[in-house]
Amino acid sequence: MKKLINAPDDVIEEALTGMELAHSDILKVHRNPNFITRSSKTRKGKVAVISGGGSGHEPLHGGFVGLGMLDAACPGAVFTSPTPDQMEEATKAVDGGAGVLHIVKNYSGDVMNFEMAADLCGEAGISVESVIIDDDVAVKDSLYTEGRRGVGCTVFAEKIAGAAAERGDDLKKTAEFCRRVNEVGRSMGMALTSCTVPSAGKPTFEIGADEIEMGVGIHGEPGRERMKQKTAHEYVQMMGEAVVSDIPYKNGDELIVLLNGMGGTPLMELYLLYNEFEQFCKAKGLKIVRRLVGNYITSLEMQGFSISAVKADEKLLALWDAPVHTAGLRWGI
Amino acid sequence: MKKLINAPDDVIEEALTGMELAHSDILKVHRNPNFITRSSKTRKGKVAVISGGGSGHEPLHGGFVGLGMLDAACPGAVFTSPTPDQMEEATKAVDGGAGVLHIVKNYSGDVMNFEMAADLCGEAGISVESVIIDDDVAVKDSLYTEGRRGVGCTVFAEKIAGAAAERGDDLKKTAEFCRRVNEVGRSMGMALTSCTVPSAGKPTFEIGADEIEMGVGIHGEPGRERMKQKTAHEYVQMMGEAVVSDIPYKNGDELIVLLNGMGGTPLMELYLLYNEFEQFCKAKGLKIVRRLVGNYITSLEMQGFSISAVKADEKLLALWDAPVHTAGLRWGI
Amino acid sequence: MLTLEMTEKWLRELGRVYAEQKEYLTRLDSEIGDADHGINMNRGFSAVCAELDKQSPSSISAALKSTAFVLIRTVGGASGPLYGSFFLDFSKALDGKDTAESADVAAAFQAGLEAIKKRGKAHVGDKTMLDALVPAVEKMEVLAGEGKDIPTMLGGAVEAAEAGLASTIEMVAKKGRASYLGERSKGHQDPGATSSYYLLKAALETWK
Amino acid sequence: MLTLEMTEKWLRELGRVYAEQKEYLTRLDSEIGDADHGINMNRGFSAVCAELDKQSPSSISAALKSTAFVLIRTVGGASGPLYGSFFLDFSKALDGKDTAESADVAAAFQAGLEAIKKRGKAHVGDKTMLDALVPAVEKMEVLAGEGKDIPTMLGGAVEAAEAGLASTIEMVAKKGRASYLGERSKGHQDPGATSSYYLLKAALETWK
Ligand SMILES: Nc1ncnc2c1ncn2[C@@H]1O[C@H](COP(=O)(O)OP(=O)(O)O)[C@@H](O)[C@H]1O
Ligand SMILES: Nc1ncnc2c1ncn2[C@@H]1O[C@H](COP(=O)(O)OP(=O)(O)O)[C@@H](O)[C@H]1O
Ligand SMILES: [Mg+2]
Ligand SMILES: [Mg+2]
Ligand SMILES: [Mg+2]
Ligand SMILES: [Mg+2]
Repeated sequence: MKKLINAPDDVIEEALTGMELAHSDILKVHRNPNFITRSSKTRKGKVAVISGGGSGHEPLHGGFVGLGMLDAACPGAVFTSPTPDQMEEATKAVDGGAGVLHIVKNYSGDVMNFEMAADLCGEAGISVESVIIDDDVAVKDSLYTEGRRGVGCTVFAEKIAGAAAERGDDLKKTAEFCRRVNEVGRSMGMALTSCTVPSAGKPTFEIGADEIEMGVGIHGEPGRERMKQKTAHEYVQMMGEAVVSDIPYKNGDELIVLLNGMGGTPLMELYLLYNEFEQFCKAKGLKIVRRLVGNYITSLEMQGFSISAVKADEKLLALWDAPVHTAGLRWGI
Repeated sequence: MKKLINAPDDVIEEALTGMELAHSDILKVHRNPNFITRSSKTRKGKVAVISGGGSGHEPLHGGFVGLGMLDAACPGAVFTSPTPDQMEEATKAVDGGAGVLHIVKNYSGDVMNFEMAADLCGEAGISVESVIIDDDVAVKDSLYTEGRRGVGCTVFAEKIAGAAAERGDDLKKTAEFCRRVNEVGRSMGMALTSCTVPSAGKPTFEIGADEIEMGVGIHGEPGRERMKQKTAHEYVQMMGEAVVSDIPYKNGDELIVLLNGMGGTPLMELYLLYNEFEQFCKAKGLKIVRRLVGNYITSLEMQGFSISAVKADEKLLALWDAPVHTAGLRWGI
Repeated sequence: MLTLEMTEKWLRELGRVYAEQKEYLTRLDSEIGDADHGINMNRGFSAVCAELDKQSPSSISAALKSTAFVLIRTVGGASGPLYGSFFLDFSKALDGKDTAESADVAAAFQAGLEAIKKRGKAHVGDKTMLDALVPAVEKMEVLAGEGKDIPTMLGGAVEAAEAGLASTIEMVAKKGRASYLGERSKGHQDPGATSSYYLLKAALETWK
Repeated sequence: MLTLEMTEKWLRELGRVYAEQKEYLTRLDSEIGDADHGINMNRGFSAVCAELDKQSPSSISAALKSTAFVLIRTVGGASGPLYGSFFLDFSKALDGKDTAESADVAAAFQAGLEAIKKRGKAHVGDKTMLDALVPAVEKMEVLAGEGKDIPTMLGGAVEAAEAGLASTIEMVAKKGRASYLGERSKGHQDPGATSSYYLLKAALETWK
């Protein structure tokens, strides 16, 4: 394993220190338990928005802490959900008296740890609402399984709920916007190569020199199918079809889109893929009205990409366009 | 070769189309010859700033076209300098009557092609100043060689010259700031893995599972030394020493720093490395007053990082802090 | 008889066992999960033992409650809240008791198991720790009802857990990360069921 | 005698040669450069031939000037401006001429060579195309001075270029990408010197 680290056990602590040093104007890292808050305190009466999950997906979530987006993020070990004390302390630290929204990606560990934290916060008299994001169409949804994984639409959820809270929406409304994003948002990813978890020391999965994993998860979880490599055009047709047909989006729908790199993909290729996805949407009568192209929810050094889309309406667009000032996303300010 | 492309020959055209679609609010892609300009015309009387070079280093240069930074960028084939007609047309397109600055990275191809373009523009009556960036301390500078390569400080040069031009400085002053950045700026990089040029179809260099290339260039050019892998701490000590001792920077100096990913490096690791570099600078009595941590000048999917530093003074800082609105860098707006 | 001393002995035995089985549990998790279960359990129970070193608990339930909180704080993932909840409700069931006999211990196990079910919403057959714990606790209740002593009761429970553990091999996972594998999760023993089997086995060892 | 017809023949022969040697020149460049020299030359001279197909040039100098512009526009890298400059000044030297004898041709080569030197600022011994071109053009001037005809003159030039080309193998590069390799550039033949050798050899073929 070749990595730009010291000891595997120290990766999170050292990366958090570096992140704080790099963005001290925006955020502050708290220790024991670990959580990241904005550098300024929550405005009295503002709903606070928190997310968290395993590390290794940067800029998600810490890179989205800041004005107009998250109030706090709880980083777990690499690809391991954070523990309830992190969310509990973060919630207490950023509660502005108007309640706290927890945005949780749908993994059993994350869901249970956030649930315990919410219980603890409830006992401490803080109102907490939790929204679970499960947008990954690669996983067949079913009452009898864990359900879909939470992936790229988490970025939309954090931006839109964050903007709602920032403008003064109450907890119920903020949570509603967050749920709405999840309802009308879908994603799918693929990988050319595996990631390597530092403490594991070897690639999460083996893959042939001419193979790809279609439908991969953000922790390198298996996808729908292992297949022979194809062209960018073919990948986008397959993934685009899976994403837009699930709800389905209809002719005339307007979309906010994320063409996301998994961490090891050149930006040049992401632009090329974005072109493919625009052409795909055009052919379907779908209109992309806002988009992000880049690394927003990554899987360490994995090469690959994912497509996320959320159906836009006037309200969601206004929240999307609202100013944001975080390490990973910034506009209007 | 596994890549997210269609045919190697179409990569540049398709990526440019995707880039334009992704950032139509900021930039416009012109064809035959290829160049990228801002979506709005140059303000009358404003100096225009142009850069360019081989593709595959995104967001450099196209991602730095926009308010407060470049007026145009000329993308060559992957890792191949653009041709003079590109720079000539770009120069003609963005000249606002106050002359045009060409920022050129020091590679024989780039230098000669920009030189021919400048000659052609001169004949057309446009005043052109050219500044060559050669900040890579990995290459021993000498009168008898091509000299140092232009790498990370190009980002500083484009930002600072762009800001000078934006606020109305004349061509001479704008070029002076650009030269100043190059005089007080130094860089060095390293790689864990090679990049693969699409048309070549195989890795640019072979490297062992426990080896790294110290001092690598942004096209995968050989560095100072092939060595066994070490810790992040050791890499930063070696590269930091090479960067800060070259001018040298002195106790008390203030620095603007870029901790840059080569394209395939997880952001988590870049933060960890940035922490190492802060500690290194602290020990040397150097103060980092501004910093960027992320992928700004890449080498396709190469894993590795580079450190760039420029000695800050009040004037350079004011220009650094000035608003910028590009695909790759945005603040204050 | 369960005493504070035996409680501490059990917890330290768990520290020893999960250190010993760290690689094995992680390897099982690498086949159908994310290759961290042994690391998680070892991190948690090392912290539990460190806590015991730092400060002697004042009662059985205090020892178990502190164990619960340490696990919740240090394990993370799916198993952290599950085992944390288990020990929390296990401790509550023994609240105020200085000693406990088999019926009390069985009831405490039952309470802990209910907490896992409530937290994880899984069922027997989903290929989780429940597949080891549910038959084991059922057996305990039967044996405790027959008035058997704790070691005998635990002996029966370990046997039942072992059979339950073996049954996970052929199951298709419906909960946890392994569920993403669908049919491909077949043929692998569940790591959480394995760590639950060790939990019971360590209890039995405590009485040996 | 150089005529418009012979000029076109030479340019088309260059198109053929660089297509043929594309892989070889690229392989040489992969050893000490960035593995594109054959691709670059082939791209450039395919475009030159396509331009000839599209529109017949009206004079020797028009043909060569158009060649220069096509190369400048299509080759890129280091060799684009160098060969572009070469053909530009070569064409200027023959401006207004419908035919040219050996002295004129030698003078045109000399003008082209000077343009490369001016553009690239390299010297003999730097391991570049100059190491093939400089001795070749010197030889041309001597032979033209002796009144030799064009084929004889080119024959001598090709021999000199071949020797110059061979001498690049042991040189340490001081210009171009190969210079980053320092001592490690030794033992490899320079790709640009090789393409220059073909440039002359193609000229000689034109008269055969
Ligand atoms: N909902 C659930 N209910 C009961 N047990 C579960 C549940 N989800 C997962 N598990 C158990 O947790 C084990 C995995 O634990 P661990 O690897 O520590 O967590 P993670 O899956 O978050 O990495 C599984 O083998 C399974 O036995
Ligand atoms: N300054 C220079 N003067 C003369 N020839 C040069 C110079 N720099 C490079 N060359 C020649 O150019 C050749 C490389 O051309 P090419 O591979 O097409 O360009 P690039 O190096 O930009 O990829 C070298 O082999 C060398 O002969
Ligand atoms: Mg885990
Ligand atoms: Mg080249
Ligand atoms: Mg696990
Ligand atoms: Mg080359």
